[in-house]
Amino acid sequence: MSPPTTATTERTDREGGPPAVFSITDVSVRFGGVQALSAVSLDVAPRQVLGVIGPNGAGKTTLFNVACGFVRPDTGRLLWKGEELTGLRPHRLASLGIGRTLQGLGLFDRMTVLENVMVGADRHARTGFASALFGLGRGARDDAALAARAREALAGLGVERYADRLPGSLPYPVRKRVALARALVGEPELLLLDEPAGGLANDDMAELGELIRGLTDRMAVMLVEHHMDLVMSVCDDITVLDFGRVIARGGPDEVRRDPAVVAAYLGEEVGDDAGDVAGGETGGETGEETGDRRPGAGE
Amino acid sequence: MPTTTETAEKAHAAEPRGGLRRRWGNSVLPRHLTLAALGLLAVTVVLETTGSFANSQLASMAYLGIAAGGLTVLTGLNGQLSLGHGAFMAVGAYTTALFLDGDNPLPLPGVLAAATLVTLLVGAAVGVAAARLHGPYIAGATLALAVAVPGVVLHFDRLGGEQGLGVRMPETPAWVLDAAYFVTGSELNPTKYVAYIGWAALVVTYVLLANLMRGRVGRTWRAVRDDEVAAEIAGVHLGRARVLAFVVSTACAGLAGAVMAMAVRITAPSGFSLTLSLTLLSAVVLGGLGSLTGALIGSALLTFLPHLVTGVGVDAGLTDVRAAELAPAVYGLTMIVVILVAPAGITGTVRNLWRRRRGAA
Amino acid sequence: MQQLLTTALGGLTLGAVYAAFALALCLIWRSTRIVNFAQAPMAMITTYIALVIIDAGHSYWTGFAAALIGGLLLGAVVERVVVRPVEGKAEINAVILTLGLFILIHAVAGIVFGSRYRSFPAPFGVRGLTVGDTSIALTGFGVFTVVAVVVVMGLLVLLFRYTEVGLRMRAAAFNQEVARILGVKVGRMLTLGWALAALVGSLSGLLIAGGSLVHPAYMDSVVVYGFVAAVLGGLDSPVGSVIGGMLLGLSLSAVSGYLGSELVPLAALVILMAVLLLRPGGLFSHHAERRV
Amino acid sequence: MFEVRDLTTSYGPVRALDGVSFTAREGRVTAVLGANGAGKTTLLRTASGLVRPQRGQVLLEGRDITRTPAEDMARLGLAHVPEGRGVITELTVEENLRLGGLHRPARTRAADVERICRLFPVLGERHDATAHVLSGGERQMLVIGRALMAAPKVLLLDEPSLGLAPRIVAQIFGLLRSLVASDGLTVVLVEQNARSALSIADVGVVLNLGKVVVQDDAAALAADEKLRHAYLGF
Amino acid sequence: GAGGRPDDGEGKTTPDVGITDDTIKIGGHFPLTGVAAPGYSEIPSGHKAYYDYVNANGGVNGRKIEYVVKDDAYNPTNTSTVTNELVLKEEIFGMVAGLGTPTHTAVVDFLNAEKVPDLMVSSGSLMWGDDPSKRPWTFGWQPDYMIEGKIIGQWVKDNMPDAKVGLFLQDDDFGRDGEAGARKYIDGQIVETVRYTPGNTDVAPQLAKLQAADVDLVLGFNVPSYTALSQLTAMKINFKPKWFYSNVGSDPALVGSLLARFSEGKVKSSAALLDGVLTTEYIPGVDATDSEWLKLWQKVWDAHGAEGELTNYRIYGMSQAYTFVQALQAAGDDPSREGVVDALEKVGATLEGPGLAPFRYSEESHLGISGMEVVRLKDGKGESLTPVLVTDIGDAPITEDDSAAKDVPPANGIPDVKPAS
Ligand SMILES: Nc1ncnc2c1ncn2[C@@H]1O[C@H](COP(=O)(O)OP(=O)(O)OP(=O)(O)O)[C@@H](O)[C@H]1O
Ligand SMILES: Nc1ncnc2c1ncn2[C@@H]1O[C@H](COP(=O)(O)OP(=O)(O)OP(=O)(O)O)[C@@H](O)[C@H]1O
Ligand SMILES: [Mg+2]
Ligand SMILES: [Mg+2]
Repeated sequence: MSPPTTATTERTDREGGPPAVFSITDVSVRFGGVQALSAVSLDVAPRQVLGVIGPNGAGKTTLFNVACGFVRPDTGRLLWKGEELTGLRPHRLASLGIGRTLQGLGLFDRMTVLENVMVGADRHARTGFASALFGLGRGARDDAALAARAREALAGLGVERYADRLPGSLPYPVRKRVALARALVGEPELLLLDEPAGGLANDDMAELGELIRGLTDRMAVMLVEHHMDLVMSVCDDITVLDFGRVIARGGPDEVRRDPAVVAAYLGEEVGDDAGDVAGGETGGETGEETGDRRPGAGE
Repeated sequence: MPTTTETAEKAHAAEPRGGLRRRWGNSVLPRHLTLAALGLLAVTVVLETTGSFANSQLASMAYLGIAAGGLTVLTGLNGQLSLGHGAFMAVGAYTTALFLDGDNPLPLPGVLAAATLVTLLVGAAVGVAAARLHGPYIAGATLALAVAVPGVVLHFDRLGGEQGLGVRMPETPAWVLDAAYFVTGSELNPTKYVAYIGWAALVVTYVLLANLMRGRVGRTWRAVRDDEVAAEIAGVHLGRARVLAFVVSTACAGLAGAVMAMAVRITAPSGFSLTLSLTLLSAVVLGGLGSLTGALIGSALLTFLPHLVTGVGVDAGLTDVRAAELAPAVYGLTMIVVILVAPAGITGTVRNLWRRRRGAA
Repeated sequence: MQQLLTTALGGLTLGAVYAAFALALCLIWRSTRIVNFAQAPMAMITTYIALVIIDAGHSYWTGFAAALIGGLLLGAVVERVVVRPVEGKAEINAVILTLGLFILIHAVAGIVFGSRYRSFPAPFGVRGLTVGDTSIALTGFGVFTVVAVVVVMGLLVLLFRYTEVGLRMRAAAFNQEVARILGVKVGRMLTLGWALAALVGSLSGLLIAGGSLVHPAYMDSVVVYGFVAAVLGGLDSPVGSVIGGMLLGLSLSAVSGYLGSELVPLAALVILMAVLLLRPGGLFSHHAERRV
Repeated sequence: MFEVRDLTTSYGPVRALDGVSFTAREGRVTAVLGANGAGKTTLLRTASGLVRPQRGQVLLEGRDITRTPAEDMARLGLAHVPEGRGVITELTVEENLRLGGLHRPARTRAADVERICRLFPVLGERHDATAHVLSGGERQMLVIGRALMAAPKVLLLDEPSLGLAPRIVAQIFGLLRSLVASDGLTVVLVEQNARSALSIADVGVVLNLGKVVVQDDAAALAADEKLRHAYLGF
Repeated sequence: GAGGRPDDGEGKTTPDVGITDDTIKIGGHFPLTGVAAPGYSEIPSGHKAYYDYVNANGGVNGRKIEYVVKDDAYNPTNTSTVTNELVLKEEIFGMVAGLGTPTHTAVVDFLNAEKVPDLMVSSGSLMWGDDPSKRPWTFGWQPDYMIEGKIIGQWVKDNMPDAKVGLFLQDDDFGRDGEAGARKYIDGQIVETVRYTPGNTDVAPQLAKLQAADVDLVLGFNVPSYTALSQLTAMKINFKPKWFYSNVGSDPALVGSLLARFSEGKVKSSAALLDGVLTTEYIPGVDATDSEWLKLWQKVWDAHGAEGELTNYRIYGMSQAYTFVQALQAAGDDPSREGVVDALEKVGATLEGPGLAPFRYSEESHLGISGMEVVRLKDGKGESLTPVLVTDIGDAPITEDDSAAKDVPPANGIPDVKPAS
């Protein structure tokens, strides 16, 4: 639980920069015997893409869950636009202006794509139960407005033509986009993306990268991802977790070269101590062979 | 509860989205009202052309249909399984009996509203508890509720104990009689009167439910049913959505109970046995979960099938006892066969077939 | 004091009976993720089988064994013929299917066996034991009931916790496809689960019937209380089922004796809700909440 | 040796596989590549008996297993790591692993579990935890570890790298190579990430819309720029 | 007229519903399925056997009686449905012997509103006859539970004045009316009251309570299955009071056969299991082997009965059927619905039949048989302890009246009542 000691783990103070939209201070979470997070702090500046990376089980999703109110931290505070969030519950996110995608897809299987996205747009609805019950014109107009918004969001991601289909029948990349559209249609100021590239092919991933960069004129993004190409190309800042602690933070280049990160996560130059899984000789070979897909190599 | 209610799955995908929607503009109300008017017309024609007994059967179908409509919202749209809706019908029925008991009872619409409201309040209390539960745990709790409510009734002497409370229908207002005679050319007997009340209540209920299902509220319910976590992130308050669905559904059950009390003319604990709750649920699934048409078909099945079967049994020369056992046997068998052959229920299956036909053409 | 003791002992045997039924539900839930509402009429049928055999002049134990074997077969047949198509599909379809079975079996029993009351014998005596001068409201058969339930619970715990078959059964229940690619004969496991559950169900039927009256609806109230007991305990846990059953039996007996029997169902509801509001997954659920 | 011949599979009107033939040789890693929806998952699911083909054959060491039910595959030495969430979340980590070794002699089971836990220390630490609490990557490790419990002759892997940290991916690929080298394991590796898959594969098979478009040495495929752009997206 | 309707046809009744020159159709609702079916489902078979017998002998004034039986599973909702069916679709002439208090309550107002004779309700509730102005078309048949309670109460007061009495009651108006009757005489002797809910077969807690109160005599207003259950449970908890069951619950043949299994060889015949138990009788049952009535019933059952033995439930049904035939005869050659009701009010009190006490039928009361005798069971037979005692509800005194007990059936087994007017 002691605060991080290495220089890289100190919080980057953004002198003169805009104040953080969202900050997490000293958050610790324990599940039984597992310390999922210990004293983690980070700030998300407006219109910034903040990457959170780290080995499997490092606590990235847990961190998101804390930020979303799914997990109540044992200690620590959350600040949203300077105000402390106490007793955060997930359903409040949308109205606060925080959007999130899930590590899986989390689409509503028995609703059309359009309806899926309309649920995300609900925060913009102006009429209540009564107008829905009596089918008042107000409610209908409101619904039409939501549908229009949803279509716009779908169009923005180039998947508008699937609006009337059920998600189950769609290609995987389309489904990913629908999930993203659902998060975006709420017009959040902060978007939390948990492994958005999982299962995507390379060209789709490249498009996703551009898309995320494109979002930064409207919102800040927090991104968890294991695809380093993507992370390194879109993030302004990266925080690295390992065993629930922040072990490094900084710009992509800085982090990439950090030996602690390499040892814990990236796995280059580790040769023999990767032996958890592989034998010595294959370990070396792997390091070499996968080397060329590291970010920067050839970009 | 994340019930994977396959039966309901295509309910929405298959709606003829584009076409109708565009023709009616964006509001669903005109369409629902037109359908309702057509429905009422059809009901009038049927009630006027059939005999008293058929009228009384149609009255039963009306109250079963109202309750089934509510249940299909809860189970089909929101994924909560209730094995205890009979208990809520009991609340509505007893409220009706009590309100009609005095010397100057409320006018009928007032009584119906009161029954709905009281049940709604009870439903809200139960719904708050049920919203925390999942899958078989809701089933268990509602099952216990289904048997507890008749027990409670026995406990309070005011509620008439085992033999229940008689329900006194207020005199049919003269203007209603006159109007009925003017329109139909025949006398309005009490049985037919109750049938009209039941079907009017049903049509109103279905219009309101259809509005809800099509709009924002229904969408929220379905989202919760399909994926709680995703719904929550999208800003849906899970508890509130669940309780709301529960409340709407129990309000329907209360209204159904009120109509039932008038049709049956008594409310007694044994009228709200577990069987009532369970057959309601089965009707909803057999008809086609998540669709109001399905609920209506299911309640028709529930009303007419046993009677038909017993008749057939007696005609075939079975003893009374055997013939009486035949009805449940056939009903049970129907449930099994429908689930095995047409797991999407009757409406779901017909719709799938129709779609396939259209796809092939 | 005497009343308290009698009520408690009565509650204990009653609880054991609920527990037996809850065990059957728990077993089927663990092995197929279905709540089998038809458990009661299935047990009722096998009890009638035993009765027919006993009435034909055979011993109680012959009838007992026949009922258990009958249960085993009935469970297997029902699973193979009726339940198989809905396994792994929408939960509510399975619920409706078993409800349909409930109604059907009930009606068939009414047709085949008639609806009059019949008495069912009990071994080990149905008279209260006497120790010295004081009499204890516990019959030999009551003791047998409690012991049988505890033994079955122990066997189930062993089956699920320590045997490979138990593991296979659970894998098949949770995820058919994954179980299949791991080499689990899913169909066989599901059949086995139903067969065993129906066997335990038959046992509960015999225990309830013993020293009492049977007719086609004699198990109906047990459906409710057995299910409530299973849910109280957490449905997934055999130990929970038994403790849930005993708890329910004792409390309902007390309510019936001291407050009035019409309040029994209400008491069941209150107890269930109180427990579920504190522990939404029942008393013995492992609370491994991870939603995202 | 693992071979498919003229395999054709449809989901209703959608033809997902259309006459696919290729051979995965013993002691080799064969990568199956292709865009989303190309039919890769369907290929593996058909091969392991989860889906019935309309036409064609699947051969395991020369033996026709096309109609063999999925539950017999493990015994025949074929293991399948399914796409996405293949863990049984309600069981503990250890139970999941034990299920992988159902066809191995019971006495070596404990040792096998231990071996896998040594390969993936996280699993060792979370031994008794319900798989439900594991993180995405931990689950993926569990599925792979479970497949290895069976000591299979042919291993079908559907996107094993999904959600894994780069270092773990490297480790797993390294492990595969070593198993291929030491035990003569036959690996069919379906990967979205063509570049890294080709880096460890001996042979590459490229699917497009259910048909094999190219089948060649991994190195040759990686070198063919036109092909890479057309089908592999890098 | 209002609404443009013609002004005639006010309150017109159709006198000939359900009746033709050679048939008369009547109906009844009974629990043929479900929890209440055991026992009760046999009653209609008694009716049918007797009507078949009468039909085979030419019917009543040349009319064959057709009895349509509907199952209500003891659920008032169903009763309402099947009564609608009987009245509106089957167009029965009258409802005969509809069974059950809650069930029949559901339809009694409807039957009266539709002016359908509602005869011989199979229930001892006061409702069927204490106020004919309210329900002019409804008639009870069996002695109501209130007078039974009174007769039992007086007997206990006279013969066991020091006994501590415990009540074992079914939790409905059967138990309630019985209790009210008994308390008129032994209010001070009653030390504990317990109730059971039908369907809940665990009565150990209730009996434990009686045991704890040191009760010497248990007075049971319960159905036969609960007689068996209470006996069994008492055995289990070693509770040995004296037992007095109301007539409904003391069917020695049925209860004895149910208990036989558990006697553990201590008694020879199953009928002897209830030896010493006190009860009441108002019609001769299967145990009254030398009664002429039983001989008639046996003859009818052998000739026209369905499968199964003659039981007390079937005898009950046949006895009711006998009364109905009498009522029909009394209504004359061309009975109308109103005619039957009038006839019963006029001559009902004089009808001779199996009942040990006369009917109370009059314009002031539609209650049925007026009394009963107290008996002690011995070898499955009731030994009379009192003459036939008759009384009425309220504070009416209890008197002896053996007049009706001497009735014997006519030789051909079919009554011959003269038209009342
Ligand atoms: N509810 C829980 N109970 C117990 N342990 C938990 C729970 N939730 C998470 N954990 C554990 O906490 C650790 C962190 O999990 P988390 O999901 O945050 O990892 P992650 O960084 O997102 O990993 P991945 O990259 O694999 O998705 C893991 O070891 C996980 O097993
Ligand atoms: N269960 C199914 N029902 C209907 N169509 C399906 C089903 N599964 C797959 N398909 C369709 O079959 C085709 C091949 O799908 P498959 O999953 O095999 O592709 P894939 O190459 O594995 O894709 P991905 O890279 O996204 O995993 C796709 O068009 C898909 O939409
Ligand atoms: Mg994660
Ligand atoms: Mg795939």
